[in-house]
Amino acid sequence: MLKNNSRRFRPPAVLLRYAPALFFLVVLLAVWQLTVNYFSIPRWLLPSPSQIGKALWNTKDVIWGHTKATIIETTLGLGLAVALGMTVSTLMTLFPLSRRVFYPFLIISQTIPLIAVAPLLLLWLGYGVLPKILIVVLVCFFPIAISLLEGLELSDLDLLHLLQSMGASKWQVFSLIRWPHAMPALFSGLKIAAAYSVMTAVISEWLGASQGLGVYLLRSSNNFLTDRVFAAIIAITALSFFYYAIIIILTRLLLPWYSRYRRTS
Amino acid sequence: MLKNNSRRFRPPAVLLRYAPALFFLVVLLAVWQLTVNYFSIPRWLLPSPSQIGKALWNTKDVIWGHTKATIIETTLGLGLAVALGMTVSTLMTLFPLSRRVFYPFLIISQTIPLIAVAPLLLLWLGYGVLPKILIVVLVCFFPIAISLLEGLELSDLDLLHLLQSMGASKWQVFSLIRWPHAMPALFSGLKIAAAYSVMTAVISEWLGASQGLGVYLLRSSNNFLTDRVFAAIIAITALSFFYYAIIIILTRLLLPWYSRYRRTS
Amino acid sequence: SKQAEQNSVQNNQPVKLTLMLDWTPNTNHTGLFVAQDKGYFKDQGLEVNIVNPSSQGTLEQLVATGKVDFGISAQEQVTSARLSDLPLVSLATIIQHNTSGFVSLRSKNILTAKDFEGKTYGGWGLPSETAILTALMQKENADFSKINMVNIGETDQLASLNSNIDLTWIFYGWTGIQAEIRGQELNMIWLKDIDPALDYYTPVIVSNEEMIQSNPDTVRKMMQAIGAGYEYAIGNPEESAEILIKYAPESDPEMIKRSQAWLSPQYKADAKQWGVQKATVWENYSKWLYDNKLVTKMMDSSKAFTNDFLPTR
Amino acid sequence: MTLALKNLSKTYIENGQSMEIFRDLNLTIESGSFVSLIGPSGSGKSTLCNLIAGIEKPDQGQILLDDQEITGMPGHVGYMFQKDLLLPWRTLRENVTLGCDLRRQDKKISSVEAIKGLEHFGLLDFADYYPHQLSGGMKQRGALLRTILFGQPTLLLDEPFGALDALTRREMQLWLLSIWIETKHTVLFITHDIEEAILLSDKIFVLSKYPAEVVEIIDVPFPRPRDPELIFSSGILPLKTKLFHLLGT
Amino acid sequence: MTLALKNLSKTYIENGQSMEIFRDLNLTIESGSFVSLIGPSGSGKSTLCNLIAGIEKPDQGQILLDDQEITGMPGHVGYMFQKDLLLPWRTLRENVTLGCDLRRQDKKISSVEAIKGLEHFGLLDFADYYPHQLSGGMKQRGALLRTILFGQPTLLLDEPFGALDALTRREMQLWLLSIWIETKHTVLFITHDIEEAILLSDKIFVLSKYPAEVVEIIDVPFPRPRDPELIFSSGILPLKTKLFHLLGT
Ligand SMILES: Nc1ncnc2c1ncn2[C@@H]1O[C@H](COP(=O)(O)OP(=O)(O)OP(=O)(O)O)[C@@H](O)[C@H]1O
Ligand SMILES: Nc1ncnc2c1ncn2[C@@H]1O[C@H](COP(=O)(O)OP(=O)(O)OP(=O)(O)O)[C@@H](O)[C@H]1O
Ligand SMILES: O=[N+]([O-])[O-]
Ligand SMILES: [Mg+2]
Ligand SMILES: [Mg+2]
Repeated sequence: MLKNNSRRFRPPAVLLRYAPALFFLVVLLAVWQLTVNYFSIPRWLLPSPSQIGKALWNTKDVIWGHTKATIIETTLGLGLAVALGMTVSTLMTLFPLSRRVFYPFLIISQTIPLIAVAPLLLLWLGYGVLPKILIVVLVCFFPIAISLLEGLELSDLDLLHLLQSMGASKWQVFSLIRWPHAMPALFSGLKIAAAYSVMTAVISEWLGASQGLGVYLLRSSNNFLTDRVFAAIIAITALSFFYYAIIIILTRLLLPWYSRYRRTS
Repeated sequence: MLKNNSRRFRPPAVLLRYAPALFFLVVLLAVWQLTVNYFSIPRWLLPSPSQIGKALWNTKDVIWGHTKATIIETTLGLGLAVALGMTVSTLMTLFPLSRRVFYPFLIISQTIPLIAVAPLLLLWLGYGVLPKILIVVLVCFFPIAISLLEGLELSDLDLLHLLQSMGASKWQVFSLIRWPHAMPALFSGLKIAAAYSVMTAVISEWLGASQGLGVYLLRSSNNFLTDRVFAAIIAITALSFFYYAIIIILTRLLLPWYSRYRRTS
Repeated sequence: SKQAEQNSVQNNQPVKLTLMLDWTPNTNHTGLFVAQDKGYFKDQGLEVNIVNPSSQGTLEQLVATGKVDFGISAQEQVTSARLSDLPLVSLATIIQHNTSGFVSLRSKNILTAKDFEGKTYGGWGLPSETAILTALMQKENADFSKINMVNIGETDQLASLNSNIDLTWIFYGWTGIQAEIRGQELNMIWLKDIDPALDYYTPVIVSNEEMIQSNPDTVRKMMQAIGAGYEYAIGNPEESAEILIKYAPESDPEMIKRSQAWLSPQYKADAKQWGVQKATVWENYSKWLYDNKLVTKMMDSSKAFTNDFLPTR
Repeated sequence: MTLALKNLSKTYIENGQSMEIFRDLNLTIESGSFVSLIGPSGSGKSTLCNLIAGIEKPDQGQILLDDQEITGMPGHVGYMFQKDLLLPWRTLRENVTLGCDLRRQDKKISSVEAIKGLEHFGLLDFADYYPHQLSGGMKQRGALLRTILFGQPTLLLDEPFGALDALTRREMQLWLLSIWIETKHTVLFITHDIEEAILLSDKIFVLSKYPAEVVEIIDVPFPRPRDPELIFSSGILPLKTKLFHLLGT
Repeated sequence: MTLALKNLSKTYIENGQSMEIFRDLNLTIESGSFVSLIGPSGSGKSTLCNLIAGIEKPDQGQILLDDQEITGMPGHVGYMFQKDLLLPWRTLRENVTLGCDLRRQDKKISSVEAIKGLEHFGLLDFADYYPHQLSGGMKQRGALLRTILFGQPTLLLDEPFGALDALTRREMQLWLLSIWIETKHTVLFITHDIEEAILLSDKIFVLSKYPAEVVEIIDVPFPRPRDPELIFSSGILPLKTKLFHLLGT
């Protein structure tokens, strides 16, 4: 029968597990390299993996400088988005009228093209790191707030009755039941937010910045250095994956009951 | 006790339901209008709601022309993303080796900044409608494919055993159990994809297009016509919401068993 | 503000200023980085923060609102902004003549505006692009509506010519030099050759009306330092190229050196002083726009630029 | 504590139709006695528990605990639901001390009590397990421990063993009996299972279909402590048959 | 059809430990008879069903249906699980015709059969309801109808009523009896509930803890058709007590 093999996270198994994917990656890179070499495709049109690797290595200090700026924007933006999302969802849950007033806006504003609004933010807030963080906050806020709100809505009314029967206050119901019940939903919202956060910071840098991976990307592109454009893309991907992985790890650490619970219930 | 009031969708109830939100909207617009008038804020800095309304009305034919272009890109892109997502998830489910080869890439490529790759795509594929559709396809593909894959993984092994005991083939297990079981996950992925699809089309238009709401937005911005920038943002928001709403309606129509099932189980 | 200026002077504190570039740091900006590197700003009691651009037209608005003090713009943008009531003023032209033009692959044999018909133009979606192409076509009795206008944003313009773009508008000092490096053979129609009115100033250094009225001394010191920077760049192409590379480590050194060698003689060109602007150039372009019915009113050129703050010797 | 219900009335209005669940219901459970309530599905047993637990209010009538009115006031009785309702994000230990957390009691005292309780209930080794790691019977024992540690001498148990398989259920019945004999709580026990009611109770109240009335009050005539084999003795057959037919009405 | 298990052996290896579930198990169920299998939890009753249903393979031994080997071949018996396992996205009608869809049978014929069956099972009015709209008893009846419409004369029923409350369970038992008396399927019925086994079966097999052996085969001595009141008669008490103690071993 189909039981989960509990040994699948032991090291050799992990290697074995990713071997096919790694093999595929190597083949892919080899084909790419050989194609570029064979057809002598110019570097500004399509650089080879080795050229990209060299570009990464040669500009690693510059890239790291830009990466730091992007990390600051992303981390602050994501952090503030979490704080804001938690606050808004909490208030909306505790005060049903505020929910009725703001919920439709929450849903509709999710579809506002924030990147299109971004230049206006720059105009009003001036130039600096603030509007960039704000854009990251806004983009990350919606998935977090909306998932958390859904999670705070208790589907299991019996749990509510249990607490009520014990004479729990509204606030105790919130902190003891609704809040932990909403954690998995919060983290799944965070996963989406994390995946998009770096990209958002990069786009907001295009709209005006002197530092950041978005700036590096644009400057490389404007200097016709396509190999560095690829290096920038790799750095952005790695950074995005880093945030994504952090959320996954945090989920495992902070919600030890969740992964198995989900599987068994 | 907290039972759902089944009458809440009757028209007067709907009005009553959204009355607080509508009221808030009206107050917001009024304050905005009065502030702009009172401080004589220049139109290029912050237009008033009435100026935005006028801009919308005066350029409605132009906007509609651009909207059509964006609709075509978004619809085709989203449609192809659904087709591609379904095919890839199906193949990965039916052929476990392919899953082992490609799944890590699927997860990591989700974090690739497609918007940064877009200019390269344009270079390789030309500046027609094709690369724009492709970008929408790529951005929408990931949430669809990943949610569908998760949905196709049957958590309830008993259902699998039931079908096996009836002598079902692998393909029958797939079409009779896995597939319908995955529909809710597919639609929740679609909801995310729909919310981002229009925005993606707009950004890809910034990178290269002669028609589309992104082009209208950029031209308005370059002409310092901030009222039209707002008009463009409203059009983009309305269009995004339109796709989002279509997915919600489709979910209700196509999965009649789902909404109640979710609530009761 | 004036208050701040006086305070700073009293305290012997440097005045803090922001200058925003119009694009990725390039050889148009060399004088600015020289002034920074050689301490010309400091000598004037200024602390200048050179920041990078905000695309999509917000630079002009940021300068107009005073969110940044100075910016790099162009005569076309200043004209368009002033017609939209943005209080922008041009203080100096960085290059005396328009070094831009329309290029196409030599193999496509596009030699005059007549040949533009049925072709695809790849640009930024700027109003001036439509304006100039329309006028140019009219002059040669060609039909502008037969050009397919495509916005190609920030993609590689030269590479786009190998794709389905036939025609694009480049600055020779940057993109033209890149084409030389690649060995890509181009036909170029220079704007200044099309019509004298199109030999306008691009790029220019701008500030806003409030700034020049309330802090004239600061503006004067700023221009003094910048002027010195460009004078150095005119005299020392190789050294100034190295300075630019130092401040823009993301750039391609070979490209910067070749570009600088080409551009250094162009900054001042035939003028008696770097940065000086002629009223006729501002008037002619504005009139040209009006005559060609590209705008519905004339801009008041006298308010759009001033030579009052140029360096004194 | 003696639990008394006086002239309770409760009507639900659902989709415009009103549905009278109780009309003038009277019922007394003496201090320290174990009373079972059996009745057809939908007769209002859970509603009655909700009223006593104070999470719903009757339309009329009073609920008295030792002559003190507790109508509509939660927190005066321990209430255990049919489902185990352990919070999935709390370990077993944290689950059983839920009541103490609610009352902001001293953590140390409650923790000592919890450990004693867990030991007594045979759960000490599993104190740090999450509910999904426990078997059904363990979860039910945990839920009962939580209800007892809540500290009220009156317990409402609403079909606590409904979700267990027949054998585990039998084990749990005997075990509950052993606990009750020690603690002597006043217990109102809801069940569908006639054998269970006979094995455990001093008295059995039989409820009719709604509007629910107490159609019969039966004193279970078997002496305590009861032999678990009681249910295999022919002595219970008349009572069992009688109750079965009463339920059908 | 006569179902015979010959020298069945099955060992699981879990976390490096091997666990012998059956060793040389032999068992015969005569055509048209109703046989119950009782045994402690974890003794391997469900594993046995899985082996017979062909979704698992024995390490050794054979499974014969009227002398034809069906070891490891699914599709030869109808198999109903403890949970109702109706597919939530199919209406009741679509659920009961699942077997026909799997065999790509003529839709019209299967639909006629389904309607007959639904009517017979008292479910016709609910044909177009989704499972979540049905009560527990209805769902179980639906699942049994699906198992019967699958068309095999041999049925494996693995604790089909385990999830139902005591009263509904009693109803379902009587109803299953009435169905079986008409159709005369060969039935292997798994249960924990001794009364249920006595009420329904011709024979009761008692399984020991693993490695499971048949410790006793009991012929239920009560004539058919059986009176539902049988369980209240003292006649069953010795049998009930005996089975209860056998289970404990
Ligand atoms: N909040 C409510 N609103 C309307 N009707 C309700 C509500 N709660 C319960 N009812 C109805 O009241 C009746 C009694 O319900 P209750 O749950 O008390 O019965 P019960 O005896 O516990 O049944 P069971 O044995 O199935 O648990 C049922 O018909 C039920 O549908
Ligand atoms: N796929 C498997 N891998 C390993 N061990 C298994 C597997 N399936 C079942 N077992 C073990 O085999 C034993 C018998 O399981 P089975 O489910 O057949 O028992 P059962 O008699 O049906 O129990 P219950 O009455 O609780 O349903 C159990 O100890 C179980 O843990
Ligand atoms: O942002 N740029 O460096 O062009
Ligand atoms: Mg109940
Ligand atoms: Mg079993």
